[in-house]
Amino acid sequence: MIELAGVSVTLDGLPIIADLNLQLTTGFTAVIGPSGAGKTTLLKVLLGIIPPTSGQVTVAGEPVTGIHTAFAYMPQDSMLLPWLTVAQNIALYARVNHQPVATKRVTELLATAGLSDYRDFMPAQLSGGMKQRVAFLRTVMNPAGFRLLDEPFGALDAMTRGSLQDWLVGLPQDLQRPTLMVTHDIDEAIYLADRILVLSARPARLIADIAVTPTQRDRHWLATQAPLHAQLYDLLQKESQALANA
Amino acid sequence: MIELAGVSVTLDGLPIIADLNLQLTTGFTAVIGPSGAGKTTLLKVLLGIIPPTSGQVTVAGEPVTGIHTAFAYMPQDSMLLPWLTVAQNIALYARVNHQPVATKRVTELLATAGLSDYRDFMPAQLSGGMKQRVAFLRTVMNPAGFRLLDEPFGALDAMTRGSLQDWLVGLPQDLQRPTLMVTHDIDEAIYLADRILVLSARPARLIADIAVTPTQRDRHWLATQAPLHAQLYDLLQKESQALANA
Amino acid sequence: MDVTKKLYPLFSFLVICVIWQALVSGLKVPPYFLPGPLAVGHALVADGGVLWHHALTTFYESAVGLVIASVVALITGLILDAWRWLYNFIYPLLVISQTLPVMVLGPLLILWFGFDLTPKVILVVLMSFFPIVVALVAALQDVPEEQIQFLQTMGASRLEVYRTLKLPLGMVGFFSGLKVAATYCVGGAVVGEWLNAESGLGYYMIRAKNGFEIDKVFAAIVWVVVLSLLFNVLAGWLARGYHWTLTHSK
Amino acid sequence: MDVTKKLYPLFSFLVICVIWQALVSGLKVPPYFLPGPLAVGHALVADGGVLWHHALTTFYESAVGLVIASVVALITGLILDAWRWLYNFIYPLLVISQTLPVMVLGPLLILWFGFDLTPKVILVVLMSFFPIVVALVAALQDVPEEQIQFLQTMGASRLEVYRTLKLPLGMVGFFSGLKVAATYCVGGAVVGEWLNAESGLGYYMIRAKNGFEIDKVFAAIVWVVVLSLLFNVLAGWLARGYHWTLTHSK
Amino acid sequence: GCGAKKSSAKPLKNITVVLDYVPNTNHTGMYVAQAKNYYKQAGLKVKFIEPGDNSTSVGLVAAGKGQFGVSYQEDVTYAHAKATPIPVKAIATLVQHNTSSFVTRADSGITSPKQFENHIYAGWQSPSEAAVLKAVMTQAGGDFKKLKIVGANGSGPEGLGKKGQDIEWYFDGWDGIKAKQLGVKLNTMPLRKLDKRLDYYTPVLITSNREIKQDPKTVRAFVKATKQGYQYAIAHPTASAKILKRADKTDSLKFLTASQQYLSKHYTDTPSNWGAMTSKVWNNYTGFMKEYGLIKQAIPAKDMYTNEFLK
Ligand SMILES: Nc1ncnc2c1ncn2[C@@H]1O[C@H](COP(=O)(O)OP(=O)(O)OP(=O)(O)O)[C@@H](O)[C@H]1O
Ligand SMILES: Nc1ncnc2c1ncn2[C@@H]1O[C@H](COP(=O)(O)OP(=O)(O)OP(=O)(O)O)[C@@H](O)[C@H]1O
Ligand SMILES: O=C([O-])O
Ligand SMILES: [Mg+2]
Ligand SMILES: [Mg+2]
Repeated sequence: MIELAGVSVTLDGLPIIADLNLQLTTGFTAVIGPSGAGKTTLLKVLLGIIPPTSGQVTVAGEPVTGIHTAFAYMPQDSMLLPWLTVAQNIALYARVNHQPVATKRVTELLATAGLSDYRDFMPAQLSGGMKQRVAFLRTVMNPAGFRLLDEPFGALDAMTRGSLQDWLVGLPQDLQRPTLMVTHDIDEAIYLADRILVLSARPARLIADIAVTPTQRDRHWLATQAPLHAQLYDLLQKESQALANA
Repeated sequence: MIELAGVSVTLDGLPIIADLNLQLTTGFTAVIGPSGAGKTTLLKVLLGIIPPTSGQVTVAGEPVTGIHTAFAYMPQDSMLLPWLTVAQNIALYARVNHQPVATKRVTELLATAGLSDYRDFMPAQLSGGMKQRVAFLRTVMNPAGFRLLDEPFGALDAMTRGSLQDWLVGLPQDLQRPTLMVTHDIDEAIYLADRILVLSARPARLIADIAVTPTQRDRHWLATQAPLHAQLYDLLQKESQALANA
Repeated sequence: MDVTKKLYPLFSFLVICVIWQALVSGLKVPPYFLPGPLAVGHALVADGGVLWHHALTTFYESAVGLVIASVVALITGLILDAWRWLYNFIYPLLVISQTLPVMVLGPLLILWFGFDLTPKVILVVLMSFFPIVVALVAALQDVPEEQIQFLQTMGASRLEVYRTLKLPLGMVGFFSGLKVAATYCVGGAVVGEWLNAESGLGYYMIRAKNGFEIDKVFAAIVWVVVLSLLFNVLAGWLARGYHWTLTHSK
Repeated sequence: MDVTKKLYPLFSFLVICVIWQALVSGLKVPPYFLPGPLAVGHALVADGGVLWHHALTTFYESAVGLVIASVVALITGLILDAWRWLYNFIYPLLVISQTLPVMVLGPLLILWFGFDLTPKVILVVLMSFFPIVVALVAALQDVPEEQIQFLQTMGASRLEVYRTLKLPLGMVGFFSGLKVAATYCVGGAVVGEWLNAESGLGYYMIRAKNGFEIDKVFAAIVWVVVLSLLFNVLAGWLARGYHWTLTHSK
Repeated sequence: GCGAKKSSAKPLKNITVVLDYVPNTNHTGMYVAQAKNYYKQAGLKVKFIEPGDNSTSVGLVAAGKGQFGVSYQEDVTYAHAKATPIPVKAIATLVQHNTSSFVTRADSGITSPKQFENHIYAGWQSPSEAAVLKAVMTQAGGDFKKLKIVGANGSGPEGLGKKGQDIEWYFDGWDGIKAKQLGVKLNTMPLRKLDKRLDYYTPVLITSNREIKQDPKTVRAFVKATKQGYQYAIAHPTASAKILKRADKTDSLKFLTASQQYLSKHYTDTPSNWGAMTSKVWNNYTGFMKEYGLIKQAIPAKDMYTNEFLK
């Protein structure tokens, strides 16, 4: 279990996160909030990259005091190493930890993502959507039990984004893990998450914590979620304006 | 009137646009199409930046043979000059053409866009949404009668984007002009346009030309357009897959 | 914070001086072999007036050379950018010109231009021109084609594209090149003076060297460093000044 | 296309030679003042074997110096990047070291290190070290903090961060610095030889100069240019070789 | 197989000699000693260091970079006129009389140091050079301040009188002969005629005090073999020129022979006494320097030279 107890973060005198209390256990959690609210900062606090100014983060009861390895992290920018092939990028965890590469598993994952033909391609030869899939597979190869995804589809156009969302939803059970995902797309949050956390404008506070329980997670169901979409849109719109007026 | 007659474009042996026939007169036209379809290329052909490999573009009966000034163009990247203030960037057209700056008009426009306090700010001091508003006002200051907007909100988060769409819809009548806008956001196209052109995957062909005639253009009405959204989504999804399989 | 940062090198400089003096005193290194910093400091003070006089000459030559190099580099850079085919012809020759050792050129320049200011200024120009023109042309060619085309759709003429867009962006490169050139240019003047001159730090140095007064050679080197850093700082100010006028135009 | 581009400078070189020869012949410039390209060509051929022998010496000194500079710059760069406080202390001193005119250092180096290869190699190192270390440190410090932290969340040790991320990115800077250094380093060796040597292009040049045979001086300059370009090309190959092994590792 | 026995059992001692200039007829004796194995027979293996531009041997010899060097009486005097004297000594003069002269182009009309006023002297930029110029001009009633001193541009006799290089300082047996062969007519002002105290030793062979103290045997052996070389050069100018030609690839044999024929007659008045110096000559020059305020106090001649190794 991941727990934030009274976490505040101030950077250069600017309050970014204010007294955040939160518990994350299983399932897929989406975080939405206005631009610049402090979403990436929240992830960095969890990862131990940014120390909270006050309050505490604990992962499985252990307080976080610096960068640790409890999370499989997918950064906002895919950050593939351009001099490594697709397969080598996916196996980065093994490379960095001097472990033998699980070639068979890489092959399986490539197939799952429809990338079998691209195993020895360089990142520069891939489209944006392919790169994001590779970055996601790299995250899958990280054995940590909890995933942190920072706007995994932020840089993509609507269609590519849609396909990758469908792909994530259809991911085999054994590849799924407890996940915290930051997104700025309301539909994406509704479509993928079991729980949606809405953050206020900076400094980030939790202004809504909404459970999503679809009978069947597909785009037909998503089309029925207009009221939830409208509710979230209004919440965020108010926060964005609060930010603009500040 | 703008007319494309049998326009094809091949770049480095790659067919980008295939036999496009199109007439644009008044109103707000949105162009959607899969990523890399050739949307930006289409705008550049209209602008005279890229000469068509075959076919012809005519603007008000005049054939386009090179870069001309018949369009007020807003590029995909806002391209504000970082060493000029907000007001100076807005008045770029006058600067470039050695004309006196219409200071009063700049002041009015700044007020319309809620940027009155930012007149002497530098672009680096603005948020992404503000920058896009400045870039749009710069386009408004271009006296050309037809606007070309290339993904004007592409780089923004969903909320900022939403606010700017609302702002565009609410723009006073005298600031509105015939417009061609490229976007990858279906909702944006429905919300803003009178006419939606759907382009195929590369090489771009016109696969749908849909008129939109709302009684009242607001987000409530937009929420009722789920069927049109679904129709466009399916069209684009098919095209995106065609691209992926190519 | 920023002041502390500027004190770091001063501190390391002091540390080096202390170690150096300790070694020289401890090992009794004779002054004609390697003078200690105290001896150098003494020479700096004892010959203060003379050094100041020679430093002025060197400063003058370097400044004139740097100004000429800047003007010529600015014009050349704009021409090379405006006519790309010229660039293909001329740029490789510029690179080649950089491989010529200044020490070999020096005597030839003196043979051709005599012993007055001209050959020293030419040496300064030769050392300064290349870094400026390279940085300028790189910055000019880095200007995205899209931005140029965007201005053209507003009806901007070629000249206007330069005035509005390319020059402001190019000048960033120009000034970064100028800062590099400023660091090297004093060396060019000194080489020229070393070979043949009536005054200047190089003139002073070769006489000190031939008179077996290495402490004075070092004192002159200190002045060369001071002048080089001075030019570097001046170039930084110029860059900021340009940026200021740019952001405060009209 | 690419071949044509490589022919451009050759063409402009030819044009220059023709104009130069026409001027020299037309104005009857005496050869001790300025030889024409034909005279230089003749010297190149007539003294071919001798020049080849001297060029080998210069090549050897330059190569040894460049290798030493590369190794030392690589180590220094990594150390300066790994311990930032050291960087604040040492970097300004490196900048200052660049303002010292090589011509003044040369005689001191000979006084300290004698007549064999050492002072020439040191001069090459002094000219090559700085551009390499500057470009390397800049590239290392350009590595986004985010990418480093990302690797650390995978459990990468400091060493592993260097091996996986910083070194591959830093080497891009290293090689771009090496290309610059390669262009300048031959000049360092020549200066050293010019001051004192038994062989080498600088040795040949000073003798030619003292014998008032400027055509031979120019012939040697041609060789200096050729060697400099050769090193530049070799550095380019090395960079590509490194990139190849990088993209083909495991 | 072949079992030829090595002629010498003792290994040769490595010796470095730092020259003052490119190999020239001032050095012929040493190249002869090398070619005729006089050094080898003395147990020495000699290596000549040809200096490049702007190099003086005093510092290098004092720093132990070479055991011996070729220098000038002016430089040795100057080296001793410092707060910390540079510990070198002259151990033989290569030429007995000063055969150097100030020269101008014949058509310049400059025939006396007084006329140096408002003209330009091009030399090698050493302080001792300025000292001598100041002295000869003052003595001739000229104003030294009106002379401009610059570094020579290296254009040789043909460049004399051009590009503002009005006056230069030539060795009669080297540059003087070169000028003659190039057809450049000169006004020559021999130093020894300007002031007899300027008939000083140039060039001289020097070594360091350390060398004298630590290895006098080698110094003696070297000087002895060198003397033998110069005696041969005095007796056989043409053959010696040929030997020198091997070291000097730049100059023609014709020129070297002419130069050698001149200088062989000037190395010494008495070949058996080659290299010997007198305190009078050393004191003359020191006195001269002191008179013109160029050095502060007289330097004992025995600090600057010794004939001990010629015996
Ligand atoms: N090192 C820092 N010092 C000061 N302020 C910072 C620092 N890093 C980030 N910020 C500020 O903190 C705020 C939150 O940044 P953060 O990146 O967490 O936002 P975000 O919600 O992830 O935004 P986005 O939606 O654009 O990704 C922003 O206003 C940013 O300018
Ligand atoms: N100069 C060129 N030479 C060759 N191919 C090009 C060139 N410029 C663009 N292309 C290709 O043409 C295709 C269309 O490009 P274009 O920028 O018009 O697409 P787009 O629809 O605007 O895409 P996006 O949604 O990413 O903005 C792309 O596949 C691109 O790779
Ligand atoms: O070098 C001379 O002393 O002439
Ligand atoms: Mg973020
Ligand atoms: Mg586009």
